[in-house]
Order: sequence, then C-alpha cells, then structure tokens
Amino acid sequence: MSTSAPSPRSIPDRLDSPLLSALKSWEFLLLLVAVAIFVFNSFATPYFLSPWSLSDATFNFTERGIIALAMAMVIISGEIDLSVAGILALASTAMGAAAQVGAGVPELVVIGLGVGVLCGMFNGILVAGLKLPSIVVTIGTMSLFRGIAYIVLGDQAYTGYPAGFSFFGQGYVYWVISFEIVLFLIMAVIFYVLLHRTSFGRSVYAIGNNNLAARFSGIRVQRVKFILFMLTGAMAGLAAILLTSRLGSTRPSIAFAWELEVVTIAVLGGISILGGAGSILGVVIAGFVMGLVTFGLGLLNVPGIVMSIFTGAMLIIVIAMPIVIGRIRNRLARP
Amino acid sequence: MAYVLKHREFILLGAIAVLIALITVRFPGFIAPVNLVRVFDDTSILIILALGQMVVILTRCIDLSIAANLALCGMIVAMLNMIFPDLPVPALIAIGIMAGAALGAFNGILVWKLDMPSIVVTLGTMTIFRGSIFLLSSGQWVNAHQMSEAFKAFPRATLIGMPVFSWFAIAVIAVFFVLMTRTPLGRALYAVGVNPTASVYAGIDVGRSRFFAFVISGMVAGLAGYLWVARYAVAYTDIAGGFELEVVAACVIGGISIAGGIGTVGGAVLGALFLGVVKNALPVIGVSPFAQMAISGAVIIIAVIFNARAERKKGRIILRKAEAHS
Amino acid sequence: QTRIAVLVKSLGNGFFEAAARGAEEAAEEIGDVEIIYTGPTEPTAEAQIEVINTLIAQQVDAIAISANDPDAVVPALQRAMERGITVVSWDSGVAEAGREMHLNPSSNALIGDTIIRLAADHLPDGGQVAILSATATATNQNIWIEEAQAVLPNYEGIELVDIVYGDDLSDKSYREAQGLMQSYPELDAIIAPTTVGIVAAAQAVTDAGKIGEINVTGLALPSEMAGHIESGASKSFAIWNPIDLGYSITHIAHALATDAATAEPGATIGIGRVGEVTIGDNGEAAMSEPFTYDASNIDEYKDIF
Amino acid sequence: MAAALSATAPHTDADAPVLRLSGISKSFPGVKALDGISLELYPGQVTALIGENGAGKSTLVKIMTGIYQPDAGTIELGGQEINFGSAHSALDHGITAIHQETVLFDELSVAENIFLGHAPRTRLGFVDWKTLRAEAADILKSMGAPIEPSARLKDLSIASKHLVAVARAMSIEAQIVIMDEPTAALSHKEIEELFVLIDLLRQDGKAILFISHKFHEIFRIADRYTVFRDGQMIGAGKMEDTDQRELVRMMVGRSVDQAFPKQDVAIGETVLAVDNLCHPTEFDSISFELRKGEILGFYGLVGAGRSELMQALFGATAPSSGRVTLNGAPALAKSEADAIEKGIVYVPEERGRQGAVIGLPIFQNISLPSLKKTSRQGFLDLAAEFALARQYAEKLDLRAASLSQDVGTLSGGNQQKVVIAKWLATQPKVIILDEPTKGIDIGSKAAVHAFMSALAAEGLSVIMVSSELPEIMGMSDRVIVMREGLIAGEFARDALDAETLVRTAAGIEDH
Ligand SMILES: Nc1ncnc2c1ncn2[C@@H]1O[C@H](COP(=O)(O)OP(=O)(O)OP(=O)(O)O)[C@@H](O)[C@H]1O
Ligand SMILES: Nc1ncnc2c1ncn2[C@@H]1O[C@H](COP(=O)(O)OP(=O)(O)OP(=O)(O)O)[C@@H](O)[C@H]1O
Ligand SMILES: [Mg+2]
Ligand SMILES: [Mg+2]
Repeated sequence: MSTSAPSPRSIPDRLDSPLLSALKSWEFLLLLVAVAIFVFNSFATPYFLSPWSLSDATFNFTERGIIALAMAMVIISGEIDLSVAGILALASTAMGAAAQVGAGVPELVVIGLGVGVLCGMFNGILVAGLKLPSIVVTIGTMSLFRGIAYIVLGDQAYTGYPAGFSFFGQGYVYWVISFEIVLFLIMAVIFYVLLHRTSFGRSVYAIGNNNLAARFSGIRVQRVKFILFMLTGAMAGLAAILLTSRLGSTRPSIAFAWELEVVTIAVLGGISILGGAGSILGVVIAGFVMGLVTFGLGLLNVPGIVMSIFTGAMLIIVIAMPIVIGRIRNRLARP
Repeated sequence: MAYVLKHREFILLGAIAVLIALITVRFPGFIAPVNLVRVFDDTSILIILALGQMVVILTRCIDLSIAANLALCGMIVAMLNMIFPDLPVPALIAIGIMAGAALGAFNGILVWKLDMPSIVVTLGTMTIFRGSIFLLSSGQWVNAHQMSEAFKAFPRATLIGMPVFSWFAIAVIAVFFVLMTRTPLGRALYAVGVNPTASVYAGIDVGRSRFFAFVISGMVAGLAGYLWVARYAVAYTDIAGGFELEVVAACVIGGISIAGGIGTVGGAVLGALFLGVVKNALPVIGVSPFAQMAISGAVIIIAVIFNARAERKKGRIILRKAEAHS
Repeated sequence: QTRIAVLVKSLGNGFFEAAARGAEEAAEEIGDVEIIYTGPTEPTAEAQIEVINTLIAQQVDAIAISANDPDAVVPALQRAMERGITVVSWDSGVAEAGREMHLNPSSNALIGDTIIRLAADHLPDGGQVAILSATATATNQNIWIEEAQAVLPNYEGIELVDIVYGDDLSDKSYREAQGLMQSYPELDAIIAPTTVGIVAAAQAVTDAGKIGEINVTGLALPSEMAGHIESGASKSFAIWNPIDLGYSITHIAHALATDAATAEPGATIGIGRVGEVTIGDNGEAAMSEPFTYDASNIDEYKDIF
Repeated sequence: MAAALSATAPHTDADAPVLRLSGISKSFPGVKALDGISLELYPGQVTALIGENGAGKSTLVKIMTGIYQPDAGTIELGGQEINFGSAHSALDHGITAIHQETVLFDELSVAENIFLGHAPRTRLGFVDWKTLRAEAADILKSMGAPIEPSARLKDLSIASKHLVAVARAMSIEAQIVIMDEPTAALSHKEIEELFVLIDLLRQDGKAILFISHKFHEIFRIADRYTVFRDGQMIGAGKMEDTDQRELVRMMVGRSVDQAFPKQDVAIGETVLAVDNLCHPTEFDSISFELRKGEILGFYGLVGAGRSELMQALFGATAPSSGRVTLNGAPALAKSEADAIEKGIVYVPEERGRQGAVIGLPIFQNISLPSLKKTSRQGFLDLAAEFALARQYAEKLDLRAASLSQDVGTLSGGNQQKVVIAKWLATQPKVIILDEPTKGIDIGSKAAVHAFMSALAAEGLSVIMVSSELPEIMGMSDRVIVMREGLIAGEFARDALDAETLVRTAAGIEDH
C-alpha cells in the first residue's frame, strides 16, 4: 500500500483546494500566454488597442473556434475528425445552391446545419458503426465532401445570398461586439456544460481513457462516438453559415486546409491528442491566443508564411514546455 | 489460392490489374508498356515517400511534415545548384538526403526525448519547414535556367528502357525491403508498433527506434526533394503542398495499419501505385477534373473498409465443433 | 504620409515580387508614400481577409489588392471603404461592390486574343491546341479563357480540344500536360495562361521528347521561361510588365486616396511614366498590351522579372 | 513427475550470491516504491519474493532488468558493481525476466518473439532467419512445447503464449531468471509444467527470482525467501527455517485469518436461469440456474470459455441462440448497458483493460456505471457521486489518499476494490466476478472473500469464475466445471473434491 492513510474511514474528496489546482492547470498557463501576447501587441503596435481592432481580431478564430469546441470532444474521446473543412465546403455549397432557387434565411440556416449533421452522420457510421480508424476515414471523407462541392460548383461561385443572410458573419450585436463572437461564447458555454457538467461528457472522458472499460461500465460507446461526429458535423455546418455569410459567396475551395488549424486550436488548448484529457476552457483561451497572435503579427505586417512559423513553433513550444518544466522539477526534487 | 486471398498485397495487385483493364477499355493506349513505364515514373516520388511514411506509421507515429521536408530540401539543393553550378549531382543528392535526415531528426528528437505525440510535433514542423523555405529563398523561385543541365538531366537519363528517376524508386524499394525484413532495426520498428511495452522489455529503445523512423522518413523526403525539383525544373515555397495526405492515403490503401505494427514494403508500393494509376488515368479517360477529388476520397474510404475487414481478428476458436467447420 | 498597402494573392511569387518593386519605384517618385507589401500564407480568400482586417486596423490610406476570390473579399473591403480607406484592385479583380476601380494589366479581350495568337502564329496550317489553366476557380484565368474561346473563330484551323486544370501545382500540371499529350496525339500546342502551369507543361513536353512537335505558350515571366525558350519547348509567350503594373496601381491608389482624382466612369488618371488610364463603365481600366517574349529578347528580361 | 524432480533438486548451498542488490531506492511522483531495499540471489536456487500488492516487487524487477534506473543503491553481479543504462544492457549481463504483464508481440511469429532484440545475425549484420528459426525450434523442443516456430503469436492459446515467454527467457544465455507472477494466468496443469521447467533451470545452476502471491507454490518451489512491505525489505532467509504464518506476518505486519470465510446462507429461489445458450465459436449448450444468496463457482482451465460465457450474459458478446431469464422475465442482454439496467453486472478479469479507467479519479470510476442514478436529467451531481463513491469505498476498506486521486496511482489490490465497488454501486441482482482475486495479495484477498460472502448473505446471487482451486473449493456453494466451451460437470459443495475437479477440467477420464 503506497498510502499510509491512518484510517480508511476518512477518505477526503480532494486534497488540493480548487484554487490551487486551478493555478496549476494548463488553462492558467495558457491564460498567461494570452496575456503576454496581449501586452506585447499593445506595445508593439499603436493600432492594437482599439475596440474595432480587438473586435476584428476575433474574426480570425471564431468560426474555427466553434468547430474546435466539438473537435475537442472528438479528440478527448480518442478519435479525430479531419473532414470538418470538407463538411464546411459542402454545407456552404448546399446553401449556395438553395439561395440560387430563392431560399430565405431560415431555410439556409436549416440547410447549412442539416448538411453538416448529415456529413457528420456519414463519418459516424463509418467510425462508430463500422469501427474504422477515424484518422483515415476522415482523410477520405475530407476529399469526398469537398470533392462533391467541386462536382457541383466546378469553377463557378454562388453569390447572391438574401440580404438578411449577411448578419451572421458581418453583423454586430452591440457596438463592436460581433454576432460571431457572441455565438462563439454561447457555444463555448454550451459545450462547457455538455463536456464538464453532463453524464454524456463524463462518458466522453471515460471512452477516451479506456474504451473497453467504458463499454463494460454500460456506456454505449459507439453511440456516443456517433453523436460526437454528428455534433462536429453540425458545428462545421454552423461555421459554414458564418463563413459563407461573412464572405457573401461560396466556392468549393472555401475554408481550404482549415482542419489542421482547428486541430491546432484544440491541441493548443490542452486537449490531449491521445484522448481522455482536456477542457473547453483551454480551447476557448487557445482560440483567443491564435487570434491575438495572427492579428498582432498581421498588424506588424509580418508575411503570412512567416507567421505560420510562429504558430508552428508556438504549438511545439507550448506543448513541450510543461514536459520540460516537469523534467526539471523532477530533477531538482531528487537530490 | 487461399494463400493468395490471405495476402492483401495480391488483392491489391489484382485491383490494380482490374483498374488498368477498365481504363484500357476507355483508352486503349493506357496499357502500352511505354505508358505503364511512364505511370510508374510519375508515381516514383509517391512510392518513395510512402515507404518513408510507412516506417513512421509502423511505429505508431505519423509524419505530417514529410512534404514540407521535401520542399525545403528541394529548395536547398536547387539553391546550392544555382549558386555553385559545378557541384556534382551525387554530392547534391547526398546533401539533400542529409538535410532531410536532419529535419527528420528534429521531429524524432522531440518525439523521443520529450515524448510528444508525433501528430502534434509534425503539425508544427510542417508549417515551420514551409516558412523556412520562404525565408531561405526570400520568396523567390529557382527557375529552370538557373539550374545546371546536369542537375535536370540526371534523373531523366534512360537506363535499360526506364528513366533513372524510376530506378531511384526501384533502388529505394530494394533498400527498404532489406531494411524491413533483414535488419535488426527493421524488425525493431515492427516490434515497437506491435507492442511498445513489450519492446522495452525486449531491450528495444522505443523512443530511439521512432527517432530512426523519423530520420529515415526525412532521408527519403530529402531524396524526393531533389527528384522533385529536378523533374519539374523549378523550386518554390509551395511545391508538394498538401502532398503529405496523399502519402498517408497511399499507405492506408496499401494496408499499413494506422495503429502501427502491420504493413509491408510491398503494400506501401502497391498502395502508391494504385493512387498513381488512378491519378494518371482520370485525365486521359475524360473524367471531369472537378470529380477527381471526390473519386480519390471514395477510393480511400473503400480501401479503409476493405483493409479493416481483412484485419479483423478471426478470434480464437474454443469449440471443437466450430473448429472442425472452419 | 500616405500609406498604401499592396496586398497580393500570396507571397513568394515572382510576379508579385516584381510588382512590389514597381510599387516602391512609384512611391519614391511620388514621395512621402509608404508601401506595405503583404499577402497571406495560403492563396485563399479567408486568409486574405485576415490580412485586410489588420490593414483596416492599421488605418492605411489605400489598399491595392490582387484578390484570391472576387466575391469573398467584398464584405471585408466594403468595411475598409466604410472606414475611409481607398480600395482598388489590380491583376485579379474584385467584384464592383468591393472596390473603387480595377486596373487590368491589359484588357481581358486582348489577353484572350493574345494567348490564342501566340499559338496560332506558329501554326500557319492550323492545328489542335489545348489549355492548361490554374485552379478551376481562378477568376482571371477563366475570363481570359472565355475571351480566348470567343475569338477562336477568327483563327481558321485552330481547334481548341480541351481545357484542363493543373491547380497551380507543379506535379498536377505536369501530369495534366502528359495526359493531354496522350489523349491528343496530334496536339500542336499547349496554352497555359499561368506561370506554374506553363513551366510544368514545358518540362513535360521536354521530357516526352516532343520539343518542336508541341509548342508550349501562354503567360509567364521571362525569368521562369528563359530555359524553355532556349531549349525550344516554348517558341514565345507573353506577359505584361508586372513592374509597370505595381507602379501604375500605386499611382492610381495615391491619386484616389489623396482625392487628386475620383473613381468614376470616364475619369482619366495619370500613371507617371506609363501614361494614363481611363476608367470604363464597369469601373475597370486597362494598363497596356501584353508584351511578347521569344528567343530574340528573352535574355534582356530574364534577370529583371 | 514434477514432485519427483523437485525432491532431487540440488540444495548445494552456494556460498556466494551471484547478484547482490543493496540500498536500492526508487520514487515515483508521490510514491516511494522502494526504500533502500537489498536482495541476494544464489546460483542454483529459487528465491521467492513476497509482499502485498504495491510492495514494490515489480518495480524491483524493472530495476534489475534495466527498465527503470534506481534513484540510489548498487547492483553487484558476480562481485562487480554494474550499471544498467537500458533493458539491453541487462540482457547483455545475462539477466532475463518473464514480466508480470504479457509482454509479447501478437503480430510477429513465435520464433521472432523468442529472439527479438537478440536475433542471430549473418556476417553482414543482417538478421539470420534460418538460424533463428532452427534455434527457436530447438528451444521449444527442449521444453517439450508443441508450438510451431513460424506460427503467429496471436493465433496461440494464452498458455502457449506463456510458454513462448518462457522460451524467450531461455533463449538468452542467462545466469539470472526472474519470474514476476508467472502463475497468475496459468491453470493448475500448466503451473505444474512450469515448475518442471524451473527445476531444470535450477539444475542448470541459474539463479531464479520467483514472485507469487500463492503460498503453496512458494513452499513447493522456493529455496529462499525475501519479504517486502511498503517498499522496504522486512526479512530474508531459507524456506526451511520459516513457515507460512511467519511469512504472512512479515508481509502484512499482522496475522491474517487464512480460512475462507464462507458464511452459511439460506439459498433461495432461482434468480437467473440460462437455457441452452450457444455461441458459434466459444461455447455451446450452456444451461444452469443461479439461486438467491448462492455463490456459484465456475472452474476450468484458462481458455475454457468461462469469460466469454459470462460476457455473453453481460451483453458484451452476442450468443447465437438460447434463453436467459432473470426472476422469470427474459433477460438476454443486448448490451452492457442493458445488462446493468436489468441487474446483471460483470466484474471483468482484466482489471487494467476492462475494469478501471486508469486516467479518471476514484469517485468518477465508481460512479461511472451508475451515472443515471447520480445525475439529474443528464446533468452531473458531484455531491451525489462523492457520496456514492465514499459509501462503497468505505464498505470495501479502500486505501486511498483522496477520492479525487487517479485510479492509476493505486496499487493493484486497491484498483480491484475500486473495480468491484463500481459495479456494486449499481445495486445488481446478480454479480459475476471473473477471477476476482487474480494478482491480489493475501490481505486484500481475504477482504474480497469476506465481502463476497457478505454479498451472498445480503441476498445477492454471485457467480465467481476462478482458476484457483482453493478459492473455488472454499467459496462456492456449487461448482460448474467448463472445458472447451462446454459444461463438463457440476458439483455441489459437499461433493467437492480437488482431484475430481482437476480431472474434469482437464478432460482426463477415470479408468
Ligand atoms: N510507473 C509508475 N508510476 C507511478 N507509480 C508507480 C509506477 N509503477 C509502480 N508504481 C507504484 O509503486 C508501488 C510499487 O508497485 P509495484 O508494481 O512494484 O508493486 P508490486 O509489489 O509488484 O505489486 P503487485 O503484487 O500488485 O504486482 C505502487 O504503489 C505503485 O502504485
Ligand atoms: N490466445 C489468447 N490470446 C489472447 N487472449 C486470450 C487468449 N486465450 C484467452 N485469452 C483471453 O483470456 C481470457 C480467457 O478467455 P476464455 O473465456 O476463453 O477462458 P476462461 O475460461 O474464462 O479463462 P480464464 O480462466 O482466464 O477466465 C479472455 O479474456 C480472452 O480474451
Ligand atoms: Mg507486480
Ligand atoms: Mg477468463
């Protein structure tokens, strides 16, 4: 027995106080990073600290962030969905086609979400139903979904969305507070509750930690996974509505290569790529970090490709840092 | 027959044969030997990269930076050739391979020493490598007339009816075959993928084996880098963009299990060839260019379903009665 | 000081680098102008919008954009205009609602005609030609191809057999060119109105040993094509001068931003050493004719752009 | 036969130990697994290492085989101090081990499993497949194991796999052979075969370290003993100078009542009835009944199909035909969730793989199958979860620092308690325990047995799958023996006889 509890009758609920564990957490570290970037940006460029700039900066991550919320849950369950950008393209194409024949705003929203859900269900059937590895399945569906968009649209573009449709991606709820950021925060709260406060969320963690033990504990593993893929599809559909509205047009190349950016936000947010660990709060902060970094570097007119060196390095460093710190601490603790 | 059916490689070979037959119906010229050689030639780079990726996937890792690595090494050799036109081509190839190995080693060190998940590491290095090309070249292209004749001509020279380009692929296949079946390292790479814990107990350093896998994949990326820029006679930041997923797809089609430990050199080669045939056939049989992406997606999904069924364990049979039946 | 952002499709492209040089030249000429040369990582509309947003935040005086997508960037550019920024497009245009004016390097009809003529000049008896384009969504390419198809009847005996897309990827373009040679054994010319495509096609023709049989032509920079002109894979090709293009758009942007001119149909704007442009009914203006390069003049230009 | 060999084993007391460990310490985050322990191994002798779960035995094995590096202490081999940088250097020094977990390669061939990491090579440094296969065949033959060297490991039975692990240990020219609970997964018959092998090794002059929780085995095979408690060495000596009571006292620090505490419980009406349950490959024609308050033992050799059968009752495996009724109502579970809802729960055999969710805290593990009860409309209620967890943790005398501790940080025995607690918390009508005390130390084992008995007394019906004869005989009201997927016999408690059970399980006919 490793622990020498004097009497087994008195097992406490927790050892650390909630405050202490919060300070030790990944989210806190990430928050420090975000604050540091914010301060750096404020000093590095005079244009950063203006309400409109800050508002514009949020557009750099809101749509990807919304998908990242669902992606986080998929990754926690031990799977991955690389087809999200493909779903987005297909959903946007479907909305475009509907708009051509005169669909109104509510119909477009339903179609965008609906196509997202259907694509998600298709992934879900392959991954949960046929028990195929999600990483390769979604590499396939990534091409399939976007490929269908190419077949439909070819070299054409859909424009001419109804007037009210532009609100989702371009509208402001109040002053500089955009509809997108509000929606992102609402979705964040919903996903926070779903992952951390419901038994569904608990099952997701259990599955990611130990698929088999979760099944033996009476969790309907395949059903949960199916729902997760459907949910991710729905979020990709939602992002399609926002992005299409923001661009005011659809081409099959829309949101090209976003899947990796979405995964980057999730991983940066502390979601363990091996499954079983991570939190929504981390993903939300990671979204802001990405937005602040790319927008800040943009204000300094750093070329995009050089910017990507920063984000790539940041990903590696932020993930490596706790590991290195842990090693050093261990070394110091041991005489 | 049972043996043939049991081995994925034969099934894949059959699928490729059927595919070629179907294409030939639409376009008779496709089956001409000279065309098949051309298709092989065109697929060489994919084959080479798929083998490198296979080694990494076998160890339960993935190398998403393989195409960016190729592009960076390609730019390095192209620029060296531009600045020092007298450097002999073999030296450039060696430099390309070494540069690729160094980049692969960087991935490998992070995976080995820091125990970071490879997908995260290579997602990061993918963008870092790409960005480095831009910095290195200041965004300029290296164009055909800036490359020496020898540089461009070497892989194109024909040797016994095939371009040297193809011979490179064949040589790489041979080296990998020996590596995977005849050397302790090759066996260790399999072992690490089949059961990492058991590998530790067997005296195999899991992290170090993965490190070598990344170095190997880096080396082939470096070699492919030279081949790529020499073949297309141009080097710029975006070459081979998005190619990493195609390489992974070739491995998947070839039956390399993404969970590690399962897969053969033959499988990876055939998987790459299958994709190569499809990609070369689509333009000539008049499939709309817009349908190509959807078709390759569908092919990948079908291959995954197929491979998974082949892989699914038969299960132990306890009952005598049932055993007699099977 | 006037700050003019020259926003291109993506960085690392010789054409745009040359245009940026032209812009700097104009800035020096005008005086007290700062050029912000920038572009996204990926040649996508979304990435370009992120850059537009940072330009808006920097309160630049003018944005001169070569767009990745004519429609998708419109809302972002409208926002820029609302905040008092002069927006003009050049090279690859933006839909009318999203800019004050667009500067075509040349007139689209002229380019469409040029690319067919380049092939036809070397085919006195007619023959088969095919077009190898960039991505299927590239606006300017599509417009030129349309114009080219429109003028085809003027060239007797020239038959356009196929249009394929190399996605501006070397390997795909190369493979598409190979496919064309296979599918059309009688093919006489490949027209690629995009630099990645023309280089790959020339290489494919060289590798197939069909130099002399198939002429590769289209639009490209002299530096990129010098080798292929020398080898004979390409007899000639055309391009407008990207330096002049960057130079001109900077002049125009400055004039509009400082209210020295207004962007309305019929208005004429002076563009320094290049002359002047007149804005047409659709808010577009054309700079000059494309210039044809061949073995006789390539050496003069290959080290310039 | 084994007994005869063991009697003739040389007890030449080699005066010098081949291997001497001293002052070895090893800490993990939050745990001091080993605290300055020492250990000596003698050539031609079997040293038994005993201690409770988590005493540090396996950790020591990993240090001796170079997998872990000790924080302090020295290792002397043949009088010389050595330092293992890696598992490979330990192999080079002639130390080989059969580890507690199965550590083989399913996808590789038997021959390769035996030689992986030390394969014979040709002069060019390539793997010499021919020699490798021949040598593998030789070793297997010398062990009398009828295994084809070219077979894939995944196609072998679990017992054969174990033999391959032994063959692997033999293939290394080892002076020291370590066996960490080699018998935990073996049946009676296979254990006997293993003991024959150990005797052969002993005669060869090898020093053997043997780890087991089963005292009768230790007394059978060991020449010396070393006892660990809480990472410290408590005592060491010769087997002939000690007895079980003393060893147990050293191990636990108190004496433990070894008797099986089966209470007499009035057996009630039939609760579960299984009628002609069949599966295409795993079992056939299974019919039996389970009564209220009864403990029904399932005995058999490993691989007899008991786990598959139980998993079918639990909805984890789909049977092809047959009927199951619970209190008269149809109860053939379609899924695990369905079974739990109906009141049939299964505590699986493979604790780490199927039982515990290692990365989640104790309280979340315990509440996992009961989430429906502890949550309201799908929303979690942490207070209810803690309350439920505490209730069962205390009932099972769980030793943990807090309920928010990850299960992975607990010792094996305590993990098992968490696993039992999580299914008990669903308040089942029938509980199936598959090898409930596998790899559990004697103290925890007694606790599990006492608890099982209490459950039956509370009116629960218990099915206990076990391959351990004393446990089966001590705890069951009735025993069903399975062999090759079929029911081979059924015995009431008063008709239980060890020899008959073993014969029935192994299929040896009486003459
Ligand atoms: N990798 C590890 N990380 C953290 N703690 C560990 C690790 N390995 C072992 N421990 C802890 O070290 C202690 C000793 O464990 P060890 O496995 O050596 O026990 P054991 O004597 O073999 O027990 P058992 O009889 O259950 O096999 C336990 O408290 C265990 O939880
Ligand atoms: N050859 C094997 N390879 C891997 N696992 C095996 C093998 N044989 C049996 N097992 C595993 O061991 C357990 C035994 O399964 P089975 O139902 O066949 O026998 P059993 O009578 O329950 O044996 P046990 O005494 O181990 O419970 C199962 O969990 C099974 O997955
Ligand atoms: Mg142990
Ligand atoms: Mg069992």
